[in-house]
Amino acid sequence: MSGLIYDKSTEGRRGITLPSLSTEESQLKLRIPDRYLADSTPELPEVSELDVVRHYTNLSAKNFSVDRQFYPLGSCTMKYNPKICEKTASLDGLMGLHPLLPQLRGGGMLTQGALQILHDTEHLLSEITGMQAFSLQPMAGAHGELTGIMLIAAYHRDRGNRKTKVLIPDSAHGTNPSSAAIGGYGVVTIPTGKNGCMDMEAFVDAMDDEVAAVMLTCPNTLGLFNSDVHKLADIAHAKDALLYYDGANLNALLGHCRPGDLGFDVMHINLHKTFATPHGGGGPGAGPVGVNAKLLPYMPTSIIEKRTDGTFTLRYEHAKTVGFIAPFYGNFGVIVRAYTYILLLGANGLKRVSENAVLNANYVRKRLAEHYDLPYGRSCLHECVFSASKQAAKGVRALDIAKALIDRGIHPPTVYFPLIVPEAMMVEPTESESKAELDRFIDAMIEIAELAEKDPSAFADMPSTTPVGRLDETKAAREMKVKA
Amino acid sequence: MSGLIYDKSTEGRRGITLPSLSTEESQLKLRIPDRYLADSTPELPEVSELDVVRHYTNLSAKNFSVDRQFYPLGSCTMKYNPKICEKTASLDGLMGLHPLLPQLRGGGMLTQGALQILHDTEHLLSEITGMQAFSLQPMAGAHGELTGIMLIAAYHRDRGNRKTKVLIPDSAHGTNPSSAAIGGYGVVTIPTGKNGCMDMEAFVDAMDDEVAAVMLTCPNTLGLFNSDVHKLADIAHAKDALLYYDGANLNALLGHCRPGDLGFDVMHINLHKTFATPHGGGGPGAGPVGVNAKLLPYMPTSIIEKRTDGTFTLRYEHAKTVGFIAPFYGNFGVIVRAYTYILLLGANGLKRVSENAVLNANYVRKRLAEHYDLPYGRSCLHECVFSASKQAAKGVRALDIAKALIDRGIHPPTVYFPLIVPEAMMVEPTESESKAELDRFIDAMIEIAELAEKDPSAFADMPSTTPVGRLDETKAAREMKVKA
Amino acid sequence: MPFIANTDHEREMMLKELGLASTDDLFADIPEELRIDGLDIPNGLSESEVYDKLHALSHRNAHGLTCFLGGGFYDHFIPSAVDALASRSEFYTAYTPYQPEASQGTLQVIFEYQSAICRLTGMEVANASLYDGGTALYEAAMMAVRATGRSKIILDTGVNPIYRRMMHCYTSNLSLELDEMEIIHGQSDRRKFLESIDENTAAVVLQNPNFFGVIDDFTDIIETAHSKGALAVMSVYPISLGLLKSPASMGADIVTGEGQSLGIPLSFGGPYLGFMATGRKLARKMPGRICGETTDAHGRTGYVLTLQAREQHIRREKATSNICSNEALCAARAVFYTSLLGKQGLRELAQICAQKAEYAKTRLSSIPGVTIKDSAPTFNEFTVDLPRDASDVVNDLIDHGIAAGVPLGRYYADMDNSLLVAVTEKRTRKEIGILAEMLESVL
Amino acid sequence: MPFIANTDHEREMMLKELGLASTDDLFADIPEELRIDGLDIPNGLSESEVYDKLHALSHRNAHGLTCFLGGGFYDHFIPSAVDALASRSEFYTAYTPYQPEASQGTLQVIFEYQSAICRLTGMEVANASLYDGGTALYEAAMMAVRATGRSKIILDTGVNPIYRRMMHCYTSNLSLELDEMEIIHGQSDRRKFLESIDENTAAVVLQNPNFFGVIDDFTDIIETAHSKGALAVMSVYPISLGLLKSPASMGADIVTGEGQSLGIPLSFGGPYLGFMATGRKLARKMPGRICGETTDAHGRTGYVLTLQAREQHIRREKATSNICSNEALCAARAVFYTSLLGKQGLRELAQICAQKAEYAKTRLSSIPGVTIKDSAPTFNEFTVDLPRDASDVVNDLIDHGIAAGVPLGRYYADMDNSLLVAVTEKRTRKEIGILAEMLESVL
Ligand SMILES: Cc1ncc(COP(=O)(O)O)c(C=O)c1O
Ligand SMILES: Cc1ncc(COP(=O)(O)O)c(C=O)c1O
Repeated sequence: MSGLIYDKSTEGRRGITLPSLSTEESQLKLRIPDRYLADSTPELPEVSELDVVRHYTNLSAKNFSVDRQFYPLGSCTMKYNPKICEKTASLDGLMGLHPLLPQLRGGGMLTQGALQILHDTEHLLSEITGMQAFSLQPMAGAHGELTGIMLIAAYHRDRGNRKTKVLIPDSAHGTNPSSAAIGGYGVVTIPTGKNGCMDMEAFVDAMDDEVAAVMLTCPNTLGLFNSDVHKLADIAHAKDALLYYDGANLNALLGHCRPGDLGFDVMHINLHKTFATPHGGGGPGAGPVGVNAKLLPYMPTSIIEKRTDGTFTLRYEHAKTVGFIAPFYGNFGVIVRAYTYILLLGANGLKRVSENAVLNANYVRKRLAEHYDLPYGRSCLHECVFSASKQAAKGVRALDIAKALIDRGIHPPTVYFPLIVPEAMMVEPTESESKAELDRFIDAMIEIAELAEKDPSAFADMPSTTPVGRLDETKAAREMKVKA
Repeated sequence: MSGLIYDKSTEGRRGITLPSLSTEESQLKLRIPDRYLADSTPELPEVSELDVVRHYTNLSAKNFSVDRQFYPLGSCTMKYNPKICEKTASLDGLMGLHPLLPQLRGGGMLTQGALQILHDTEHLLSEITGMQAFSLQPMAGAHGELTGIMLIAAYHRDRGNRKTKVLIPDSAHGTNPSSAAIGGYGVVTIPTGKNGCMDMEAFVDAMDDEVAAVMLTCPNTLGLFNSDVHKLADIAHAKDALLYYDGANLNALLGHCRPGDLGFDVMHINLHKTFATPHGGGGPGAGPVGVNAKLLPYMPTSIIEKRTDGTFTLRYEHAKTVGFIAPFYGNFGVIVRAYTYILLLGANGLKRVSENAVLNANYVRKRLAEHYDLPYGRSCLHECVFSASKQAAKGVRALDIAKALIDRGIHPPTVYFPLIVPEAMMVEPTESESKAELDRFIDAMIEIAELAEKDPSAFADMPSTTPVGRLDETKAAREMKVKA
Repeated sequence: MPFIANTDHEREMMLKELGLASTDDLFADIPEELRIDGLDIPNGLSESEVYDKLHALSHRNAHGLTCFLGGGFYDHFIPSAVDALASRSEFYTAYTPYQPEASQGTLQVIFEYQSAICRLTGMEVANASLYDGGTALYEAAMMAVRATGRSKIILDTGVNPIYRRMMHCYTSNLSLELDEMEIIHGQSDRRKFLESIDENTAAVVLQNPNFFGVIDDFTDIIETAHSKGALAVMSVYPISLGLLKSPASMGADIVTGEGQSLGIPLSFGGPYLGFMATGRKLARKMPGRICGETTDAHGRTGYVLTLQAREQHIRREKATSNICSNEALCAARAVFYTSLLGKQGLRELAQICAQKAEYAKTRLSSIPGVTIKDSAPTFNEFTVDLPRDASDVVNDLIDHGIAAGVPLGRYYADMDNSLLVAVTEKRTRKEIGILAEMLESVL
Repeated sequence: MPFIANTDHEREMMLKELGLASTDDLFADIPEELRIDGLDIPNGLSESEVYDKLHALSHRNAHGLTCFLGGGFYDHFIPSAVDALASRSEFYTAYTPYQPEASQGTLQVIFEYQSAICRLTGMEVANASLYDGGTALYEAAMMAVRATGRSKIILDTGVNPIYRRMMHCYTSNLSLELDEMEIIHGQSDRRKFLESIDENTAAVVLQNPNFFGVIDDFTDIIETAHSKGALAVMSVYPISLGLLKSPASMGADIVTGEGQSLGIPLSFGGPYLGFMATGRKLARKMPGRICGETTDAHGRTGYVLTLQAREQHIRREKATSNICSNEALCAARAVFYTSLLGKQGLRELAQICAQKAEYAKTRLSSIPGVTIKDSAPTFNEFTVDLPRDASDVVNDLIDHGIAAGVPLGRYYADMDNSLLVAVTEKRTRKEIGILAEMLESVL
C-alpha cells in the first residue's frame, strides 16, 4: 500500500503502449553520432497502468482538499471550484491549441475563439477592478507582483525618476518584499499601527523622493480595510510614487468597491483565489496584472486587440513595453476557468460573493471572540486573524490547534501569518461554505479551546487520524533526502 | 462528515442554475388544469453544488475498488479498466447521440460511426467466440441468458418441439436457473461429479425429449474445464436440445478455445467482465448474446447490417425474430468501452490475457494449497475455489476470513459461492494483477490461516479499519428501513 | 503487452512454482483438438491509435443537431458535477456491495437513490435499479401477475410503443393475455378501459405523461382496477413530477420509469436506468436489489443489501427476477442529479420545460397547415399533424441542422403525418423560433 | 445564487448574531464615496448557457490541423490515465502542503516528481516546479549570479528565442550583462563562445537540443566555464533524454526545461511546467519549493516541505525567488506520465520521435527546392529552407489541414525562408507523406 512508485518497479513491466513505426520509418538509420547518445536510459519506474493508477489514487486519499473538507486557509481563498470550469477548460478546441498557432495566419485568425476569451476576460477584470487594462500573462500572484514592479520601474525610467525603494507594511505577504527586491528595489518595511493598518506616521516619514512604489494589500492580511487608503494614495502620488494593489484579497470587495477607484495604479489578481480556479496542490494559478493609464504604455508584450471588423489579433509592437514576461499569453487553462466562473456569477453573483465571504468571516470572528484572542478585534472583511496566545500560555500553540483541527476533519487556518500577530490563526471561510459548516468549525474550535484549558498535554499526539503523525522537519532539512 | 444528503438539506439552498425563460416563453399561460398538478413538490434535498460534491466524494472514500485495492472477487473478473475506455465512451459524438436518430434519415445515415462500432463489435465477438452472429442488445449477463432462453424457445416453437425444461448443473450461477424459469421453463438441477464437473451419468439420465436446453458455464464456477463438453453437446443435440454457454468465465479461454467450436449453440458474454468495462458498483454491464446458425433466424430486432456500399443500417423486418428485448441497441456506452478494449489488446493481447489470468489463478491455488482446503484440487483455469472448512472447524468461517482480508486492504474473494463448496472462497485474480500483488495476497491469506489456528476469537471484531463494523442484516430485513 | 501485469521473468518464476514448462500447459484440460491457434482479428493497437480511430468514428455521427427528439428519452442538460462524481473510480471500479463494510459508499448512494425515487413518486419502497424503463415496466407487470395470481395485463396504448413491444416480446412464451386499450384524443378511452378490467386482470399498465406527451389523471382507472383486485402499474417521466400529480396520489401500486432524464447521457440508447417503486406490502415481491439501513455492534449506522431472499443468488429458479448486475452507476448519477436539482430546482425545471413546450406549441400551431393533434394538456412534448409525411419533413429539416421530432408513422399505423416534438430546458427561444421558421419553409 | 451557500434565512440569522441590519453594514469600513453600486458586467448565466458559450468559442479555433509545430512545445500523446489521475479532486482542490500530515498525497507526488526530474537529468536535487521553462531558465541564471557573485551571463542563440527574450525582459532592470553567442551551422560557434567566457562570467546558458532541433555535446564549453569559475545552465527537452546524453554527464550545474512534453496539454501556452535540478552543493541557492523525506515519532516515513529558509514566506526580501504558487498539478501530471512511460517507454518514445523526424527529413529533403538547413544531427525537430517565404508557405498549407511548422523569420532576422518542423509519435507515416506532397504542391 505504501512505498514509492520507484519501489514498485519491476524490470520489463509496461505502463504505456506506443504506436509502432512503419517499415519506411524504422528502416532509416538515425544519424546521431554516438558521442551525443546516453550510455543508459533514465531509471523511470517500470510499472503497469494499474500500478500507476492504484498508486496515485491511493496517494490522493492522503490529502485534505476543498472537495472533501472545510479548508479555511486564510489568504488563500479556498472557495469551491465549480465543476463546469474543469469541463470548459478541457474542451478539445481550447486545451488542444498549440500556442504558436496565432502566428500561422493573419495575426490570430486560427484562434479567434481563444483570443476572444482572453480579450473578454481582460475587459471583465478591468470592469471588476476599475483598472484601465489587464495583461493576463503573469502565471501566479507573485509573478504578477514582479511584473508590476517591472512596470513601475519602466515608468520611472521613462520619466527619468531616480527611485530606489519600495514601501511595504510589515503585515504584507512575503512575496511583496521579495518581488520588490527581485525587481531591483530596496525594501522599506512600514510597521502596522494599533488599528491594524499601516502606521500613517511611519509611512509619511518614509515616503521620500526615492520611493518608487507602495505595495498594499487591501483589505490587508488582517482582513482590515484601510479607510485612509485614498489619503495614502495622494501622499504617494505627490512624490510620483505608484501604488501597488496586492489582489490576493479581492474576494472581499467584489462589486462593492474597486481598487482602481481607490487610487491604485497597478495591481494583480490571483485568479486561483477570487475566481475559483483550483489551487492544484500548490498551483498552477494565474496573476493577471492590471494598470491605470499611467502604466499602460509599458504593458508586457503581446497585447490582444479587437480589430474594427470584430476579429481579435495580437500586437507585438509597442515601443515602451517591459517586454516578454511569459512565453505566450499566460496560463490559458486557468484563465478559461476564471472566465467561465465570471460568466456564471456575473455582476449580481460577484456582489453576493463578497457579501457572503465577509459575512461568514465576521460570523466566525464574533462567535469565537470569547474563546480566542483577536488582536485587531474590529469588524473584518473576508477573513479574520485570531491569536492563540491565550492557549500558548498553557502550552498549546497555534500549530497544536491546527493539528487538533486535522483530527476533527477540518483543514486548519493559515498559522503564523501575518507575522505581526503572535500565534496567528488566519481564518478565511469563503462564501461557498454555509452557516451550517461554519457552526461545525466553530464548535470544533470551542471544543479545542476548552481542551487547551483542561488538558494541554492532549495535543502532543495530534494528529492521530492521519497516515503519519507530526514529522521531523529538522531531520528533513539536515538529511536533505529529496529524491529516490 | 456523515449523515444522509437529505439530512444536509436547508430550505432555500440551491445546487443548480437553470436557464431563465424569455418573456415570450414565460408570459404564456400553461394550460394544465389543476387536477393534473401536484399539491407539493417532491422533497429533494436543498443543498449546494459544494454540498453535493463533498458529500459524495467523501462517500466514495468508503468503498473498496479495483483502482485502490486488489479485488479478486471470483466469477466477477475484476480486471483493471483501462482509462482510455472511459475517454472514448464519453466522446461527444457518441455519448450525445439520441437513440432515435437512426430513424430520421435513410436507415441510420445520421449515425454511421455508432452503427459501425456496433457492427464491428459484433463481428469481433463472433470471431473471438466462434459463434455465427451476435446481438449486443442484452444489458447484462442475466439479460443475455433470458434472451438466450427466448431464442431457444422460439427455435423449439418453430420446429414444433414440445420442450418443458432446462438442465443446469448445481454449480451454476443463480441467474441460470432463474433465467430459465422466467423464460417459462422448468429447471432440472444436475449434480456435480467428483471431478468438479457435471455428473455425466446424472446428465444422461435427465437428458430426455422434454429438455429444451442445457446451460453450462465453461470453465465452470469451480474454474474447471469439462473435457467432455463435446460429448455432452452430442448427447444434447441428439435430442434436439440446445447447449447454452454462460460466458461469465470467457476470460479463461480467450484465444485458446472458442465456445462455438465446443458445440455450444447460444451464449452470452459479460462485457463488464471479460472485456474490462467497469463494474460501476453493480452495473451497468452488457450481455451480448451470440448464436450459431440454428438460432440465427430468431435474433432480436433490430439487426445491424452492412450495405454493399459499405454503409450500415438497421433491419427491423425479420419474420421469426423473438422481437424487441431492449429499447434500442443495448448498453451502447458499455459496448464502446469493450470495443476500445478489444482494439487495444487485439489477437495477440487477448491470448495473453487468458494465459496470464490462468497462470495467476493457478499460482494462487498452488501457493495456498497447504493452507486452505481445495475440494477440487486439480489445476484450474482463471479462478480457483478454496474451502474454509478447515478453519471453520476452529470457528473461523469464510465470512470471517473475508473480513480479515478487508482489514488488510484487500477485497475478499467471492464467498459461499458456488453453493456446492462448503465455506467457499472463490479467487479470481485476473491478468491485470502481477505476481508481486498476488504474493501480497498470498502472504495475507497465510497469515490469516495461521491466526485462525492460533486465535480464532480474534476475528470477531473484524473488520475494524472500515467506517462501520459488521452490520446487523437481520435488523435491516426486519425493520425494512429502505428510504429516508 | 498492455494491461497484462506479469513480466516474462515473473511468468517464468510462476510456471516454475507450478512445475510447468510453458503457459500452454495451463490449458492441458482442454482437449488438443478443441484448441485454436489464435484469433483471426487484428493485433492490438497503441492507445493513441485507438483514440484516433474512435474519435474519427465519433465524428461520423450527426450529434450537433438541435434536438427536439423525445419519445421517452430527453436531451436534458447534465451538470458537470454529475460527471465529476460519476468519474470517481471508487464508485465505478467497485462491484455489487457484497461486502458491506468495504462498500458503504456504494450502499449509501443506493439508499439515497431509493429515497430520491420514493420522494419523486410518493411511494414507500424503491429498488436499487433495473436495466431500463422498458424492462422495469415488464418486471412490474410480472410482479403484478405473481402478486395476484392472475394472467391478464391491460396495456394502455399511450404507453411508450417501444416498451409495449418489449412487453409483447417478454411475455410471448408465457401464458398471459396482453390487451391493448386504445386512446382517443390523446388520452385513454375511459369507457373501454374501465369495461375491460375484470376478475382475471393482474394489472392495468399506464403511463403519465403518455407517449404523446399528454397528461392524465388515472385515479378512476386505478380505483376500478383495485375494486376488481387488480394492481395498477404506472410508468412516469421523473422530471414531470416537479409539476404533475404523483403516481402515488393517483393510487398506483407499482411505479416504474426510465431514469435517463436524471443526469444520464443519451448515449445512443444506453446504459440507462430502470427505476421501480412500490408500497411496503409488495416490497417482498419486488425484483432487484434493495438496500436497507441498519447498525453495527457499536451502534453506528450502516447500509446493507437486504430482503435478498427474493433474489436469484439465493432463490435461484424461484427468484422474483433473474437480474444480477443492474445499472448502479446510472442510479448513482440519478441521485447526484436529483441532489443538485433539489426541490426548488425540480419544480423550476419542470416549469421551464412545460413553458418552453407551450411556446413551441404556440409557434408551430401558427404555421399554416400545422395543427396540434390533441387538445388534451401536455407536459414538455406534444404531437403535431403536418400536411405531408412527417418522416420526409424531418428529413428536410436535418439539412437545416434540426432534429425536429419523432415521426409517428413507425409506431402508429394511422399517424404518418404526425410528429412528436419534445422541448427541454436546453432549447432556447431562438432555437424554437428557427424550428418554426424552417418548418414553415419546408412545408 | 450559485456557489454561494447561505440561504436568505441563514444570512438573517448571521446578521442578527452580528447585530447588523444588512449586509451593506459589513462594509462600513469602506468610505461611502469609495463604494460602487454594482458592476457594469452582465448578470450570471446558468451552467448550460455558459457551457454553450464556451463550446461555441472552442469551435472558433483551428484545433483539427495536423500539427508539425514545435519550437519547444510539442504535440505528444497524453495517456488517458494522466487525465484521470489529474482529475482526482483530492489533488486539484488542495493547496500548498503547509500541513504535511493532511497533505501526504501531494507531498509524496512532489517527492516522486523531484525524483523523476533527477533521474531524467542525472542531477541530485530538483525543486517542486517553477512557472514554465522560460522563467526556470531565468531563475537558473539568477541563481548562478547569486552563487558566483558575478554579473555576466552568456546566452547561446540556440537557446529558444522565446526564452531569450524573457531573459532580456527580466534582467533589464538589474545591472547584468547579457551576451548572446551566435551559432553556425546550427550549433554554437565554439571558438567565439569559449573566448567569451571570462572571470566575470556567472553562467553560460545552453540548450540541448537547441531551438533548431540540433543536438550538441556541450562538455567542452562547460569545462571551460568551470575552469573560469562560471556555472553552466542547460535547458533540455525531457523526451530527448531517452536517447541523448544527459546534462549531468556533460557537467551542467543547473538544468532546467519546459515539462509540457510530459503529459501536459498544449492549452494555448499554459499552464506549463518549469523544472529545475542542480547538485546538492547548490541546493540551498535554488528557488522554489523542495520536498524532503523524513519520519514521524513512530518512525513512519513521511514527506515535508524543506529548506524553506530559501523562500519568500520566511526570508521575504532576501529569498532566492519570489515564487509562491507554482505549477504543482502540472508537476503531478509529469510524474503520472513518466511513471506510465517507464524506462523502456521513454527510450522507445525518444526513438520513435527521432525515427519519424528522420523520415520526415528524408521526405521533405527530396522535394525540389527544399533543403535541410543544417547538416548537424537533430532529434525530433529540424529546419528546412524553402524557396519562398516560410510564412506564406505555411499559410497555403493550412488550407490542406496542415500546420506545417514554425516559420523562423519572426525569431531570426535572416531566416524568412526557414521553417522549423517538429515530429512526435502522434504523426503517422501517412501524415508525414501528406505534408511532403502538399508542400511540394504549393511550392
Ligand atoms: C496576500 C498575498 N499576496 C500574494 C500572494 C502570492 O500569490 P501566488 O501564490 O499566486 O504567487 C499570496 C498567496 O498566498 C497572498 O496570500
Ligand atoms: C457465472 C455467472 N453467470 C452469470 C452471471 C450474471 O451476469 P450479470 O451480473 O451480468 O447479469 C454472473 C455474474 O456474476 C456469473 O458470475
